[in-house]
Amino acid sequence: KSIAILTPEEGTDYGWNQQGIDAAKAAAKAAGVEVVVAQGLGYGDVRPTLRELASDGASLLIAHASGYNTAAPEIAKELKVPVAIVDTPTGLEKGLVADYTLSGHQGAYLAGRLAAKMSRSKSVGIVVSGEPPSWNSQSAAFAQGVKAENPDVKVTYAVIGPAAYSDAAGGKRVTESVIASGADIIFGQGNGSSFGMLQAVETTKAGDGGKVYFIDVIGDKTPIDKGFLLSSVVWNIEPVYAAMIADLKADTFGTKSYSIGLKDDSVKLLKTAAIPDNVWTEIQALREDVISGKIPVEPVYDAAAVRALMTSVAQ
Amino acid sequence: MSIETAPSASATALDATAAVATRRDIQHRLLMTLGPILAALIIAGCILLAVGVDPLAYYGFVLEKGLFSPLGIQQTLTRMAPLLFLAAGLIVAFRAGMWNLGGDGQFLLGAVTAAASAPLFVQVMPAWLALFCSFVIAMVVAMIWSLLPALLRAYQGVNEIITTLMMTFLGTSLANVLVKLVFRDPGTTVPQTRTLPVEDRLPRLFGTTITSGLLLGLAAIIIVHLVMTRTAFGLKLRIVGANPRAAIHSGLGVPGLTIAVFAISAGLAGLAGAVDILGVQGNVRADWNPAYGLAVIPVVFLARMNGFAAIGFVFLLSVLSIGGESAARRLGVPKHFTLVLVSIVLIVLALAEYIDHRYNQSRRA
Amino acid sequence: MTGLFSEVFLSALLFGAVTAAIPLLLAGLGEQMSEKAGVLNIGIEGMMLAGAYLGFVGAFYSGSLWLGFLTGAGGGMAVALVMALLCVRIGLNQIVIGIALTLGLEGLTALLHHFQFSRSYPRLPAVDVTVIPLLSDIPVIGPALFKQHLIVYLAVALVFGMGYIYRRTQLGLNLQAAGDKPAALDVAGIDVLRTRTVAVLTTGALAGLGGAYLANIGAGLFIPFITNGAGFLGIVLAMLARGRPVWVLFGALLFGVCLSLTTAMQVAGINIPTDIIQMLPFLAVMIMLVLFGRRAGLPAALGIPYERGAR
Amino acid sequence: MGSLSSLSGADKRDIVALEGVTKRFPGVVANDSVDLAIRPGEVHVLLGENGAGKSTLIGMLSGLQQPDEGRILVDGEPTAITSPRHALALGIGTVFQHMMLVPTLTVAENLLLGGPWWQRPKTEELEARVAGITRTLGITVKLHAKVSELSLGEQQQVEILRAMVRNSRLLILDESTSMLTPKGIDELGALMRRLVEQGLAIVFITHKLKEAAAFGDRISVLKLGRKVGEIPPERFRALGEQAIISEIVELMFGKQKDDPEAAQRPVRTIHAEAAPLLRVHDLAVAPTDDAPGLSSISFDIRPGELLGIAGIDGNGQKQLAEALAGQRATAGGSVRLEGASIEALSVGERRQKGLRYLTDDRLGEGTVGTFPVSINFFLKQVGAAPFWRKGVEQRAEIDQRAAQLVREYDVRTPSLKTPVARLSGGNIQKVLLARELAEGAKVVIFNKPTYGLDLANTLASRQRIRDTAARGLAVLLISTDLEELLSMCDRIAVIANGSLVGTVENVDDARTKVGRLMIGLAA
Ligand SMILES: Nc1ncnc2c1ncn2[C@@H]1O[C@H](COP(=O)(O)OP(=O)(O)OP(=O)(O)O)[C@@H](O)[C@H]1O
Ligand SMILES: Nc1ncnc2c1ncn2[C@@H]1O[C@H](COP(=O)(O)OP(=O)(O)OP(=O)(O)O)[C@@H](O)[C@H]1O
Ligand SMILES: [Mg+2]
Ligand SMILES: [Mg+2]
Repeated sequence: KSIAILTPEEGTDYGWNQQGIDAAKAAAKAAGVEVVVAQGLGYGDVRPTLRELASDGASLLIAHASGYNTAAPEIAKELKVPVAIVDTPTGLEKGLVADYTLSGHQGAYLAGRLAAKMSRSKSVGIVVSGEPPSWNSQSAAFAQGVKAENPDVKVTYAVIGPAAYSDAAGGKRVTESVIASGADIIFGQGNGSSFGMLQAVETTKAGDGGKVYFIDVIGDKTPIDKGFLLSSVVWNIEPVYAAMIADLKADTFGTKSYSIGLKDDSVKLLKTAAIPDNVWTEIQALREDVISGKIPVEPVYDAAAVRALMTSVAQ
Repeated sequence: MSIETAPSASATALDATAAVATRRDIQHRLLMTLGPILAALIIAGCILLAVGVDPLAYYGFVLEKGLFSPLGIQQTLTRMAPLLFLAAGLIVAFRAGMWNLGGDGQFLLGAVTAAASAPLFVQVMPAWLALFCSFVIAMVVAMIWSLLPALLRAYQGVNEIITTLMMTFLGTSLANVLVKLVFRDPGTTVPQTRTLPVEDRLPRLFGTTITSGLLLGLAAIIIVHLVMTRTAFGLKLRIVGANPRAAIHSGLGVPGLTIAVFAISAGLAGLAGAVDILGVQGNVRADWNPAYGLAVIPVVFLARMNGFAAIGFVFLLSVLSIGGESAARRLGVPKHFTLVLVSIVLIVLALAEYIDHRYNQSRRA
Repeated sequence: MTGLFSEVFLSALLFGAVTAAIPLLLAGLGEQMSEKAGVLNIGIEGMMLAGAYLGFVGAFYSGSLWLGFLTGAGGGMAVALVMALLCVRIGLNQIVIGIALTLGLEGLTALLHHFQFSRSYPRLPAVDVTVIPLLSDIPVIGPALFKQHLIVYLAVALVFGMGYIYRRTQLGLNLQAAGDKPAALDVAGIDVLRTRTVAVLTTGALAGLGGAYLANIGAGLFIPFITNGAGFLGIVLAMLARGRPVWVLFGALLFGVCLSLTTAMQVAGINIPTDIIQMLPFLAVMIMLVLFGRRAGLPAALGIPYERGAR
Repeated sequence: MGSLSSLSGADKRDIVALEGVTKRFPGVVANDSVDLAIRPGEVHVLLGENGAGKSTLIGMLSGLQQPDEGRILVDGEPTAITSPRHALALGIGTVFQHMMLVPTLTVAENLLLGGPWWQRPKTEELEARVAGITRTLGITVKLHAKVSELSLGEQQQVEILRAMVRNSRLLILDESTSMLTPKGIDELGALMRRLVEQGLAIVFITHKLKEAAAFGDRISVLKLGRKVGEIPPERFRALGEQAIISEIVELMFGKQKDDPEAAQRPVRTIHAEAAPLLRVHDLAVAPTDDAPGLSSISFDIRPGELLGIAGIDGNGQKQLAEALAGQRATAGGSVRLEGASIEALSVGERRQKGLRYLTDDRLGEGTVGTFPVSINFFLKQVGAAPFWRKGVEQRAEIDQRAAQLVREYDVRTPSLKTPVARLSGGNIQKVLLARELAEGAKVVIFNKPTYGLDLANTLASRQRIRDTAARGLAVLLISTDLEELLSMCDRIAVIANGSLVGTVENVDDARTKVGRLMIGLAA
């Protein structure tokens, strides 16, 4: 019995790929099964890898990229191997296809509240390298959080460019522009390019001459932080994978969607030294409200809707 | 010094020696292809050793997973289909002296239109007809995309390297715009086109996972080879390529032929996109760009624009990319090592050809 | 909406445009020199990657950006040396080798990054800018154009330096002859292969410098595939410029400005997909070609290896 | 090793001496132990058929190639001339058979090419030097014109000038007269005389025996790479022109008495009343960047008639030929073939109607150099039966017909599959002749048909052209070689600056009349 995870990039990105791989390893260890990691597969055709992993005996294939959500279910049907895919809530099939469309929107909402509280210039920025659904929902929730905290805080939204996942220079350039437009907190989502955003934050002064802070998503970049990381919407995918393995054993695989949220800490806001304790306390209180449903946070996945939201919040 | 030709008498004799020469030639070519590949593997092996990986294990996996395992060979053959179409298109262009470097843009637009049209067509017509129509549409769209560089080259003499490169940048963006805004599947959150159901895609061969696109690709490249070498049309194109002034002098309609070359070359690139979508992928996602074109260009040169040789090299490329991916994963090398391997193979093959050429020359002297 | 476009923001956009333009400028100038001398250097993307990687390594470990530029240029030149040996000295097909070098360097730098930096993602500190007095006080333009790192001014100066070389020196004549009629250069007593080698190595150095700029100043770090096709843009720019360095500068700036325009429109909340805005520079150039397109003045012997006395 | 018999001839006075020099190329021995002595104050003429190895010899003196065997002595010292730069440093200046100027640079820049790379071109210095040289040589050059704007003759002058600017002690001219007018040739002869009087040594290669006899001091004859004879200056002076020519002819071709070039024009009768086959009226072509235009060109050619076009090269001859063939757009006027207007027709359609054009640019546009000889025969018939059926190549038909043409036209080729560029110029010319004279020809335009050909090939080509006219075809013969026109044509028109300045019947005093027209005087 083994499970396999396929990721588009190397699992060393303190982000999507690394979280997926780490979670798969942890879940496998907990369940006492082997794990095969196929990383850095890119966004092309993964059918060969899927078939090979299946033929090597993997009993669950985790296709950890939205780009794999056509290929993986097809291979599942072809070879009768269960697969887990993302960003396809409608694709469930019992025993074969499970979806784990994850969204840290609840966490992003808190991050928005945090940003609005802490912005000295009353202006924050969102920089993304692309517009996949899970990022869109976080961008939207972040903006909602900002506005909920203080409607006067300006939210600036910028996409680096098409297929700019590895455009670190673009990330830096766009982030610098957004900072120049007044933002002193950047909510950044991107793979390789997020390091360019981090670099911009580290090397550019805010309008008031002070520090610009960075809020990251999915991973925890603390090990490489130089004191500019304000927080991160950290995901923990392990419970999801653990539940999948359990469902496989219980023969309920493919009957339900998995999600992550604040409730079980599978989404949480990273506490750093840059966050004052009183602010953190307030955020923790808000967390409870979100969990209890007192503050409803709905995910918005569509890029156009997100942009529309930004335009309306920008005004 | 100058040898008189004794035509009718020696014609047959000449042919006979030619046949013998051809057999030896094939042996020689095989040697001159496999030898360099071996050398390249040794060089790449040193890099592997340097990063602490056992090269023999690596190559073992490459061969096993790319060539000798039933699964691997099926994957390899499937991967070949779009590459063959692209190579066929490049053969036409390069033989006619046109540097169509816009293959990726044409490929993507072909892919997007095929992906957009096929799922609609299958709802109203038999699957085979739907596939056929999608192929045609993909081809036509790619042809249209090449029209501007073709016209600029034919009537204004604007260098096509520039225009096709720019059209490929434009085409890549346009393909994304089409996927995101025009042909987007409303049923998914991810921007992608509607998915063609697996059962409506090109049939697979003999119960394997090999797509019948492989046969289409083989047919395309062989037809192209025969047309280019055996027909008047192919000869005209080759004249335009080898000496455009001679083509004008000989009364060939150079502008028309130029446009034809672009159309055929782009059409084949569009078909490459279509065969990949209709045979394997089923849909196109936003920002998808496998950039096959760049990898196929050197292959076509190394094959000296010979269709059969190109088939061999495309096969090699597929084995390396399928097997390399697998081997890298098993041994913990980043997948990018495959790029290094392909690069070394290309350079060593080019060097070998040079040495071979030199050797032949000095032998004749 | 007007409030969005503060002076600071506008000058940041312009600053960003310049930053994005410099690597393209250096790559384009380099490519131009190769092409002038008759070598179609498709491997320039690989040279930029080598420059980006080694430039970053040099700057990161030494703490000196200038040393980084030096190692970056050296890295580009090392790749160019391979190209010169294979394509100039022994006349292998320039397109095959160029593409092979690009693929190889993509793989190699990604590999090295994986073993070296993929856990630590080191980043460089902020760069020191050289402020040009008076000019930098001009609103908007001043801070964008005249508060740049010294290398930016040097790169722009290089444009005019190249123009001087091409029009006013024997070397310029040699380069042009090497591209247009190498045999004539040869019988005039100048070694064609040496001339072309010099041109290719210069290309490598400039491309490497462009890569180093991209990594060290543009991004402040190195990640795999960081050049993202900048080398191919450089080829397009060089071909469009028809031998004039100033046109490379204009072209590079056009691309830079279009990139910043993307950001500006988004910040202004204008809802156009980035894909469409990114098509603008290419569209502009294609339209110019359609309107004014004539035979691009590419050198007659471009891409053809030279061999003395061959026929 | 070759014979070293004339080793003792390596005189102290020799600037350069070759001893037993051998050079091999794949499949050919281009030079076979050649001995040669080159002395100051002498014009040393090198003669030999196409492919005899003359240019190869020159290549070794100019540093382009190194001998496989034997040695070269410079000032008595064995010297390996390793590069063109080295040759220039030794004072060896060469005007190559093929143009060696950069077309996109100006004349001045071309002359300056080769200076230290870091310097600014020393244009002023050059202008002063050129002024001095051109004054003594009596030529003028446009220093600041682009080379591509010059006529071939002007380019050749620039090349000679370049050799002079570099202070050459030994000046080598490889077929430098092939592009010049009779007047230009005479001037070049006078120039060479002045130069050798200044103490230079000159090596002069030509295919024209009259030039050899008129300008030379010493003659060496090469045959199949071997030196087969030499006429030293003493003997040269002792003999008259005719005697020298017949001696050369004997060396080159074996027993033969007279000057073979001096063939008399056979008297032919042309039906004056016959309707013209080709009728050109008021033809005009717009000038382009690199070519002059044509204006009000009118002439008729009747069946069997041979009309010559004389003129200094670059006065619109090529444009005229191309306009007639349909390769160049016209700006007015009419062209009628057998009374039917053909201006609107394409190149291919004109050929269909029987209009044939034999280009002067054999490798540039006449053939596809890398294609086999066989295919080049049918370059203008691609797709036509019986060689192609339903668009598919019929190898057997093509090879059979090609073999027939090879025999008929005596094309010397290793095989039908040989790339045509490997043939010598003369043999390429035979391929073109065969192609243009193929069935259906009515009007044939020959553009410089004997340019660069050796004597035997020249004579053979001329005979073909005469035969063509004799078959009742109309022939337009464009040539810069006045002798050729006078020996063949019925009438000669003179072209200058893109228009016909006069037409002369080829009778007794045609030579003077044409000559006067060419230098701008009325006939
Ligand atoms: N690259 C080559 N390889 C092999 N043989 C060649 C090559 N080039 C020329 N030849 C041989 O050279 C012979 C004569 O060619 P060459 O070009 O020297 O003629 P040429 O001396 O210039 O004559 P012409 O005055 O007619 O042009 C031919 O028989 C041909 O076989
Ligand atoms: N670079 C080369 N490669 C192969 N063969 C060559 C080369 N150069 C010359 N030859 C061969 O050497 C022989 C001599 O050629 P060369 O050009 O010296 O003749 P030539 O006497 O100058 O003829 P022409 O009167 O036509 O100029 C020819 O047979 C030719 O094929
Ligand atoms: Mg010669
Ligand atoms: Mg010749």
